[in-house]
Amino acid sequence: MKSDVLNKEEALAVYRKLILARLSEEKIQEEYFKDEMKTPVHLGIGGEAIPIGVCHSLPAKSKVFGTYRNHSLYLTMTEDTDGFFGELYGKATGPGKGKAGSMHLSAPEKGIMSTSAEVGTTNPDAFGAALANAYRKSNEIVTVFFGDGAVEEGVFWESLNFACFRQLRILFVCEDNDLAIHTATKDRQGFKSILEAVSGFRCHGGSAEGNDVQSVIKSTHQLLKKIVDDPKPAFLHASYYRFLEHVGPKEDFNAGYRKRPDPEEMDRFDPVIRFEKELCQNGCNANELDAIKKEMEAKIARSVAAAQLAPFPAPEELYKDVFK
Amino acid sequence: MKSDVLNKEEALAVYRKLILARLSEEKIQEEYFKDEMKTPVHLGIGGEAIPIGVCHSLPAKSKVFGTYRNHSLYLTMTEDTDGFFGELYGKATGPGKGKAGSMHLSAPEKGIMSTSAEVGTTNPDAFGAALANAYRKSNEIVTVFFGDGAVEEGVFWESLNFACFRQLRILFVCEDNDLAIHTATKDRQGFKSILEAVSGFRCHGGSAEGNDVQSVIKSTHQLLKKIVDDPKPAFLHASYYRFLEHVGPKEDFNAGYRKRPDPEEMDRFDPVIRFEKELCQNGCNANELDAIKKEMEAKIARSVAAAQLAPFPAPEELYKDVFK
Amino acid sequence: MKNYMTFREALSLGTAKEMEADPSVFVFGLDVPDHKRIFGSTRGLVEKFGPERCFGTPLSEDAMTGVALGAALSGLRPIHVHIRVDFMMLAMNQIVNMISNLRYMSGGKLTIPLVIRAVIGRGWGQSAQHSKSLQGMFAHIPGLKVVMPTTPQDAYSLLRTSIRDDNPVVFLEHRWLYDIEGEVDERLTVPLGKAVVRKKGDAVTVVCTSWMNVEAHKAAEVLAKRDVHIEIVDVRSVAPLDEEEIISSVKKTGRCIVADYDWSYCGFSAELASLVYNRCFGSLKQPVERLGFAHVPCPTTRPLENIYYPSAVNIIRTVEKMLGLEATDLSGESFYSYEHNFKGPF
Amino acid sequence: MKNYMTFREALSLGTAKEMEADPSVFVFGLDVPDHKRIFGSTRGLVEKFGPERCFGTPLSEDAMTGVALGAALSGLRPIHVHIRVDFMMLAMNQIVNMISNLRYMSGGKLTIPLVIRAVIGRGWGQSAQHSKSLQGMFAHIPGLKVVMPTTPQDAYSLLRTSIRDDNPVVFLEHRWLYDIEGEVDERLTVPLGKAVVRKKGDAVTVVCTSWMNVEAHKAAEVLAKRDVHIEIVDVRSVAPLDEEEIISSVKKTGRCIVADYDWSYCGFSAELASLVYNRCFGSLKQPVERLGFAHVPCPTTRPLENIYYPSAVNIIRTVEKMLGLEATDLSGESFYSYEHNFKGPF
Ligand SMILES: Cc1ncc(C[n+]2csc(CCOP(=O)(O)OP(=O)(O)O)c2C)c(N)n1
Ligand SMILES: Cc1ncc(C[n+]2csc(CCOP(=O)(O)OP(=O)(O)O)c2C)c(N)n1
Ligand SMILES: [Mg+2]
Ligand SMILES: [Mg+2]
Repeated sequence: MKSDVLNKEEALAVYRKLILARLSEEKIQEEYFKDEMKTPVHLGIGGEAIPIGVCHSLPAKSKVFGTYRNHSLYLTMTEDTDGFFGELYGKATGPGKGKAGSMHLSAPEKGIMSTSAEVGTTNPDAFGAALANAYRKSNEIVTVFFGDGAVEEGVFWESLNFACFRQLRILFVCEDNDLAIHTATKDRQGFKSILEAVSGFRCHGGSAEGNDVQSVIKSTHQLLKKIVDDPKPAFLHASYYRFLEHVGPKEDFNAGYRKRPDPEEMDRFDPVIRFEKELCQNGCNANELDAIKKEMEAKIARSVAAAQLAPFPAPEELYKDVFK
Repeated sequence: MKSDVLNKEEALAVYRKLILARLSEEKIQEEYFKDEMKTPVHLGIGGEAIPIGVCHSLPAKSKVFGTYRNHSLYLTMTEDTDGFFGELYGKATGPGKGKAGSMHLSAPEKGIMSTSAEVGTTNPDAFGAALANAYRKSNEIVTVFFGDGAVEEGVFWESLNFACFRQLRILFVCEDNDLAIHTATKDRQGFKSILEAVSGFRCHGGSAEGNDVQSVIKSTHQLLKKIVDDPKPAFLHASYYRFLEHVGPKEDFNAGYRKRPDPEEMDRFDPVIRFEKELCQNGCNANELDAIKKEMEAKIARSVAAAQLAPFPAPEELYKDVFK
Repeated sequence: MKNYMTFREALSLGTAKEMEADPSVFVFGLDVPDHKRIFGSTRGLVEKFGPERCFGTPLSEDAMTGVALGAALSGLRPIHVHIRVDFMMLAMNQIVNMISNLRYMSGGKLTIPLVIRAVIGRGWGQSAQHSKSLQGMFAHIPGLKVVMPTTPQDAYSLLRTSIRDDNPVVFLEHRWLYDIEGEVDERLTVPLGKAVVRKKGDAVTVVCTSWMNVEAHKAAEVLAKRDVHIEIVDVRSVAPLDEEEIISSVKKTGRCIVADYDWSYCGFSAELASLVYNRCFGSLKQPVERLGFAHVPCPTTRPLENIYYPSAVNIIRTVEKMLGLEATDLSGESFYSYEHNFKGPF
Repeated sequence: MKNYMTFREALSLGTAKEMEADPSVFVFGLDVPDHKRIFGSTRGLVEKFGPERCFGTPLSEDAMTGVALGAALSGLRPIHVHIRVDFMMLAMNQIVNMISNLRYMSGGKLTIPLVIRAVIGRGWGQSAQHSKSLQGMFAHIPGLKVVMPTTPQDAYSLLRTSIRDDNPVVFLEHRWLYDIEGEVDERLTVPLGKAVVRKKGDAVTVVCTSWMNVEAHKAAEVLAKRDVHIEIVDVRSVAPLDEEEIISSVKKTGRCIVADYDWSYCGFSAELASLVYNRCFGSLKQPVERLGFAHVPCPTTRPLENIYYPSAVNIIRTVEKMLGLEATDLSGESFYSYEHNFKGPF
């Protein structure tokens, strides 16, 4: 298992992923209005530290499952901006050949098994993968990401019960932005906190500051250790602030359901700014970060250009990939 | 609200219901082998005290919802043995005109709204009825009965969350026989106890000895009081011993999944024997009980005879009652 | 009172009228009262009727459907809204095992006045999980009524009728129809179970559900230039079905295209085709043609999506084939397309 | 090796064979390993393969279906068993929104070798919640295969083929078929997608699913006494469908009865009828007749249940009507009936 204290090299590797995710989504914001990305986009700006911190902590070849808000997860697992933008532009070069779109990115060969636009739906699928590990006497740990809204779906509880009953090695990660579309948690939930609500089940629990990648790494690390020491499911709760509208490239602070945070709050919410500060305090210099940023910008620009030029799937693709 | 200490008259009224339920089901055991009751029967022998104790404590006109193991519930709410046996024999005189059978007894005019053979399915329906009460600013309390197995269905948690979030006046009653068909709770559940598992939700909780009708009445009474004082859902957990096979009229101790309790245990598990003992210790004499038993026997015999003679629904009934 | 309005406005208006008329009517569902108001179709309701009668829910489709049922059993008249029909798959137990059965199993004692509204069809690359229709699946289940309005008038009138109906009604609204404008006569009542001839013609009867009506009108316009006049029948009510209106049109034209907005295999399209063959046995000039979704999951990318969905072009080509006409040059025509009428992200 | 065995034994045997051949095959579901063993159809498996490969579950159909999917994605080959198809309504989200789509959405990267077995049909007054079939509903969804065996040989061979198939297969078994006995050749492979003529005849083609084959055989026996010989085609695979076998039979006889064990409206029965009309256009001597469940929820009481379900008598009467024969006296015939063959309580 990896250490939960990042050395410089690791820290920069994490930063690289954070910035790749952030800049990729900012690129989407820039390009989306041209109406060439014909797929709904659920941007994760503000929440990148959770998938990136968790996946950093996972052993290589771990399997993960996620939701439609999957860009950071896909990019951190694959670093494949070519495929990513290919899929967003609906091109044959996307991992789903354009059939998937933004909401269903997957790259099983890299461990990101499936992501779904039906809230809560990949939870039990992840437990099936965890069951498969148990079946094969493998100690690998499967991870599943889901929002605070998914916890209201019955299948979450069914899955939790099953995983706890079978004592599967699985890490639940609740990415809690206190919102389901435009509805706050308090207007949807009948329990005090999700950690308390799951505490009656036979699993480990822990929480992290979802806007602080080091906090996420630390908590993940602790929970993974608990799973190893006492094999049963572990539940990680991480809060973060969603900067943008639920779906689409814009802010929506004028919609009325929440107010715009003041600038300092914004900065505090922002996992990239936060991590940059810490990196600079801990011996990295601005040039190093800038170099990474530039590199990622260039990578993204190349991928976007390639995606724009790439062919759409041929008409006969419509009928392919239904059955093996 | 009724008192939770029974005076003699009340005690005998409760006894009457217990014995009506017990003798009705024993009658089914007697008759079933003739293959005239062409409906699966899920007998509740051993568990009668739960619906009877709870319903005794409910204010008049309360609405209840239940499961396929509904005989005691139906009989305690209606005392309608004519309809009961009519339905079991598939006759036009049944409350469902024979279309329902044993698993779907209902008598909305008497408060028993619906009972279902899909495990867990009437839970949310009951919450809809509770929502209707809230909508009409009525303080009535809706009650829903379900087994320990139903707790594993996602809809249980969705319903619990909704009821707790809306702070509906509803009484959950978990009739826990530690079995789902032939599978023990420990082979199905990932939490220590159901009361602990729901304790993270904003509801009242309590338990009762399900084979002791006075314990059920006491606990129900306490929970109803809590709902009145602090309106939110209440969860009653009551354990009991299922004497017979899951479905059908027989014992199945030789099936291998559990062993036959010794005779003293049996007696302790039996809510009728237990209540009889207490009644006799508290000033009732055997003759009084015997008279009630005789009266109920006669009532049942009359209803069975009537049901056997009653007509089947006419063929055109097949197409009726689909739409209003 | 006649008014020109959009389909979405007609839905809000119809709901408001029924909520005014009957205090037992309420509307609820995920996102129903938020600022987007289900694409604007519940606009004004929470302001007018308050949060008791217009409210959101947790993400719990199964339980919320049960809640709707329980409220209906208790004498209320719930309208439960799903922003995508796909989410109803989570509620199939309540729908198929309870809502459709309970009246029957209670020997007619229980009454279930319940409307389930759901949005169907295309959006902005909605993929396989946000794009279904499923009218055939619901209509297959006895005990459910299934309604598909196409015009603002029908959105208004059929929704009102559905709310007044004492039985469970699944009410399916195509995402793109929300923008359609038309005249709405507020006094006009449309009963369930009535199809309507939308356009008279003699060449071929095109029986349409939902959005396919729009495509058929475009096809009619193009074909009319060659003096080919198709008759368009809008089914409106998938269950119960108005056999007579459909059959009398096909008897007149002798040719039938079923243009159902759904997968064809084992769907409503099959039922319609089988019905037409049966009732017009020996009098059809040609086999019935069936147009529907390609029998694959819905792809996201536009070029595949465009051939996945049936369109005016398919109708034109099918009519030409049936009539033995050469394929006309369509390059000058402008068909409905996202590019001009509909933007993302949802 | 040929053996005489029951349908239930054939199912256990087929499962055991595949579990022996491939360690990634496992079977699970509610009550799968209890002493009743899903009406005996999973007998011997837990003893032979242990509780890792044959196990029960909590009551959580939705999650357990997801678990099956997740295991299949991970390279295992799960068989998920439901003692009643009705319970699959709780799993429709996984089935319709995930299992059927995931391969497509992943551009062919994910593979889902998964069998969902479910029991359909009548028991002992099973009512509206334990009696459905729903093959048409599943077949309507692209990405699913749907299989309905009738004979012990097919139970054995089609189950083995389904387990080996790399795609999701819904495998529907009629409750009453479990007792049917027949010869099973263990080496015989039956591919998915092949119908079979069960009985040759010239008068009318009766296309049957599942239990309707048994009813059709009885009808054939009765009709043969009057020298009327029906041809019986067992569909076996609802999706993919063997059009050729069916059509070539109807082309020969010129008459077709679709006897589908399900509701007819918008179901597989409609698809079959529409197909037959289409492919035999102009050559049918009469309209296709469709037999299926009455379009109501299933009643519990026997006299109504008996007319709810289609039977040999319905087939006989329909054949007589089609051929213009007088209705024969059936009073001397003994038809399949619960009274002699099947007892309660389940
Ligand atoms: C089963 C289902 N129900 C409803 C929706 C509509 N919907 C899409 S996203 C969403 C909110 C989900 O909130 P959460 O799980 O917290 O994730 P977040 O969007 O905040 O990341 C809803 C209700 C859906 N996609 N799937
Ligand atoms: C949704 C659903 N899944 C499975 C079944 C099959 N089944 C019938 S009863 C039962 C056990 C239920 O156990 P519990 O809820 O504890 O009730 P009990 O029978 O013990 O009263 C099961 C699994 C069903 N009827 N409905
Ligand atoms: Mg959220
Ligand atoms: Mg139990």
